Amino acid sequence: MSSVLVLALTGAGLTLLGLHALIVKAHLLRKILALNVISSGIFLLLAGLAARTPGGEPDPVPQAMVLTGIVVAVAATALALALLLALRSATGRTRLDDDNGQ
Amino acid sequence: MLPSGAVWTAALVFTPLLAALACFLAPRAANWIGLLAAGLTTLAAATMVPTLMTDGPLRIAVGGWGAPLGIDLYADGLSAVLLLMTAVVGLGVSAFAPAYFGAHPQQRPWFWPLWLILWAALNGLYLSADLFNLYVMLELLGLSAAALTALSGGGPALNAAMRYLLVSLLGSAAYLLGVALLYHAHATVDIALLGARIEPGMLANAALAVMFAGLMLKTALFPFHFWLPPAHAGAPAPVSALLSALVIKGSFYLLLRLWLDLFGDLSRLLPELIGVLGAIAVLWGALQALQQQRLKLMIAYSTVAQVGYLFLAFPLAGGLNGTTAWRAVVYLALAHGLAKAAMFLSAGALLRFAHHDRIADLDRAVHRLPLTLTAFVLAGVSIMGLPPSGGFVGKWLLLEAAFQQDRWGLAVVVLLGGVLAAAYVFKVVGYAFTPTAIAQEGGSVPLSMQWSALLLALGAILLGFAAPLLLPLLEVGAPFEPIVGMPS
Amino acid sequence: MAWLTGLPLAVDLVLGATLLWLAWRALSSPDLFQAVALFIAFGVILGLVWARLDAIDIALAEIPLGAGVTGALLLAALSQLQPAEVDARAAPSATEANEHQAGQPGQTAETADADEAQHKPAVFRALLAAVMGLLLFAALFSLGLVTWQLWEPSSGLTQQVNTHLPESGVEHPVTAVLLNFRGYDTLLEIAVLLLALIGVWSLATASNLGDTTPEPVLAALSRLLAPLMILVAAYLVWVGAHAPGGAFQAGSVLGAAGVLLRLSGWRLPAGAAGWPLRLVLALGVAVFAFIGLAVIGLGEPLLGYPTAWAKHAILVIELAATLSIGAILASLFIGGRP
Amino acid sequence: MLASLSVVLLLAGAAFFLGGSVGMLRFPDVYTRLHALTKADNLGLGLVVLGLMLQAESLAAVGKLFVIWLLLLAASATASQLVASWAQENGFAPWRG
Repeated sequence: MSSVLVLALTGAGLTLLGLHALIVKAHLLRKILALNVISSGIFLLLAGLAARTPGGEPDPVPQAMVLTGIVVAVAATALALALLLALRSATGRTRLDDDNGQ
Repeated sequence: MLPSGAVWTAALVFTPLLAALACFLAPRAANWIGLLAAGLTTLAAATMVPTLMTDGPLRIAVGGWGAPLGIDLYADGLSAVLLLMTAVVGLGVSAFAPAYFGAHPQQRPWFWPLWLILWAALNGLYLSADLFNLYVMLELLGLSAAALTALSGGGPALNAAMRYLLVSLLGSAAYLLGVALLYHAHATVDIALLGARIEPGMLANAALAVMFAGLMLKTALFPFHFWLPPAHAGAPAPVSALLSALVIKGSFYLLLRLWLDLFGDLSRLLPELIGVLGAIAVLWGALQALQQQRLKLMIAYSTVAQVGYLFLAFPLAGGLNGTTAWRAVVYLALAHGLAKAAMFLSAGALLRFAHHDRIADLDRAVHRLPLTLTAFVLAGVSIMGLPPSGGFVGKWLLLEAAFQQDRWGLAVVVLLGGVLAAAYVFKVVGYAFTPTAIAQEGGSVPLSMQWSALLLALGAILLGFAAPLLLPLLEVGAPFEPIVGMPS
Repeated sequence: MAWLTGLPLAVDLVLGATLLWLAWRALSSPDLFQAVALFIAFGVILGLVWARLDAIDIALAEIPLGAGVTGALLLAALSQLQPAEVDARAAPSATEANEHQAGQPGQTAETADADEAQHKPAVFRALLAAVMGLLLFAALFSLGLVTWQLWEPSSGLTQQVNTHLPESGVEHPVTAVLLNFRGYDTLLEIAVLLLALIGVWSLATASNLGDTTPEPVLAALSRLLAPLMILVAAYLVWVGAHAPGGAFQAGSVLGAAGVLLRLSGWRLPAGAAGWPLRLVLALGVAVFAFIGLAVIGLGEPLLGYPTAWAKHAILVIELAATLSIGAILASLFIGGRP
Repeated sequence: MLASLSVVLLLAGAAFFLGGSVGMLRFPDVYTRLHALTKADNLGLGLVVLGLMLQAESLAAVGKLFVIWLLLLAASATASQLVASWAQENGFAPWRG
């Protein structure tokens, strides 16, 4: 049992690692990677804890939720990458422009 | 015979969703399909009102399973008024869009499916009682909103859309983390069941922290507002109207629901903190709006300020007559939706006329576009909170709650925010009466664009008279009463 | 599988540490190509972790979707961005090198991130980094503590799912949750995929992939693999009713087949690139919604298939969804409008 | 008997994988590294698959394992061919002593 806890805690670590990179890294491709790491960490937490059922058969509901989440993450990544390419062809930049009013 | 609750709830989500598919399949007929869908969705929202008033709040088990195994839909007065506001604004923007995109034909075939999916997501959000289903709705909402922001292309819009997308994804990820914690603690994601099972403790606090952080980011509460002005100002006018009037209300509604049904008793400190942030947002957003040279940026900063008002209810809710504060901010949210949509649509009409939105160069626009300027001023009246507008009713209720609890600081913020709003609205009106040195040649503006803005602005005013009708509707299912204290 | 659960703690520690190390390297390695390659490796290891957690369904989706499709999308985007990144590698002062150093406050401030460093003094930056590090550690600590607190056996909704499994029309619990108990989520999830494609098409004007002549060996392999992959996809849909598998796993295999065919030089016939393609793309949501709404006419609730033909309804929905998901994923990879 | 033969085969396969990985890390250029990867790993994979076949519960499982082996052979051969021809086109000279 406790060995699966290790993986759930890994999920927590991945989430924070991704959050750090999302804030610190400027390149947009890196930010997109960071968001994917964040969601992977949350999925690991969500479905990892599903393995703590007493019977040994994991809870199918969080597993189905993670499947949904993976598909949503792929969709979001595809849209973000397309936006990045459009931004790059319009402005030549691959990072966000910070000086628009704020 | 009126259709049953099951039918109109299904219609509210599936009419726009299927119409989006139809627009995708037949892009040439997109205008007609979109308008038809807007009409039908508004009709579904309207039929919901009598059903709710007679039968009370509605709970539907999708697939017949029922929570916690299945997903439940739930509609009470709070969902109903927001669904109605979405329908009215949606209808207005849909009426504005064909003429607007007539001048941008390459954007039109994409606007319709994206907007209709956004509408389906909003309706689904207001109807859902299931935290994970709400996550999917949030993602549907965020992705469609970001894609719409990028619609006009060009560096600034794409930059704003990219930032918006990243913020939106981070916000929903934080929300999902909270859902994961709550599910594993209480074996359900149904809001009502969770409300009965949740207990104060570290886990509830952690879920509250991540979910509120994520949703406040999405709602653009100060200091998380940094992404909003470029996104709302850079998008095409009808999209700006949707983003400012509708999209941020979606995440605000979810915040409100979570607070009312799950987290309300957990913290004494957090509501005060949220109230302070709201107050800063009201004043800072209005001051920024006052300094803007561009009309659309000014309206966007005004949204930052108006979002601040919505959060002033949190510190008041726990005190004497606290439910009045909730009623007040919901009313403000409705009024802001109608008025802000009208303002952005007016700005769109002005842009079409003058090909720019520099406030200082409006050059007697009031003589050339009287309808549009009337719309702008009427919307401004509601934003300022002058009688008899919807904004006035909201602010009046908010002041009433503040006075009853002797929260003079909050009352001063409410009044000062109104004065500042008057300043930036009249700045625009002033320039619209002033001739500039070089007279401008304006293009013609289709009447459908002007009238849709004017009707929405009139709606914001009429909302002030509609209080006797809307406030009872809002009470259906007693959304603001504490669940524990309900008489059995 | 009994011996798997008996595996020592060490395996999980190694897997967890590998995941953290791969994620950290993917987010900090100076070369973007390397970062993407490491991220794909991260996805594959994550797939192993899912298998380790007895989440075979997720593993079957994670590897083709999380590692495969996401990796392919990242690589395709990177090849478009490439010219600038090559420059960056040649000149250390350019974008990527800066970005690398921005994450390491210990390095000299002069060469650090150009956007940030020139506005703010080094002390301020160090302070900011310290505060952020502290906050992140506090967050990690509390999240870890909460996870620890949750660590007591709990069956969640397992009982409820098992009780109602016979009424669901399928025998595999995850498929029952996805297609029946929480089918509403799944319907909207396919809509999210379609929405992403509409968004991508609204941004792009031309096809993103260049029309280079394909490698003959790749072309030969693709022609060999594509029919096999279609067969595998069909098998996955069918097997999903009683074992791990289903529309999303099958759809991602189908999408990969589309990507391979495209890479080997195959093009959609001109007549099929218009509304026939769009029809296939929209089919999943349309069929799912149609069946979900049609049952209301029979007096059932929304998306409530009568038990008698739930099995068939789910199979039809899954087939339509598989076709759409495959087509959407392949179109997302290709990028531009056909 | 079968079980111990299977273990021997699995260990031998793992040894080849290890050798291939060391080769990939230590060999001087892209072409020799490809050699290490494809040759040693394909053989290692063959041994692992053979070892697993001995433990399989049914004939169908044996068939599936065999198909997996064939597919991976084809995929790794194609991938290494693509990498090598890309390297050649982009002027990566082979290592000469």
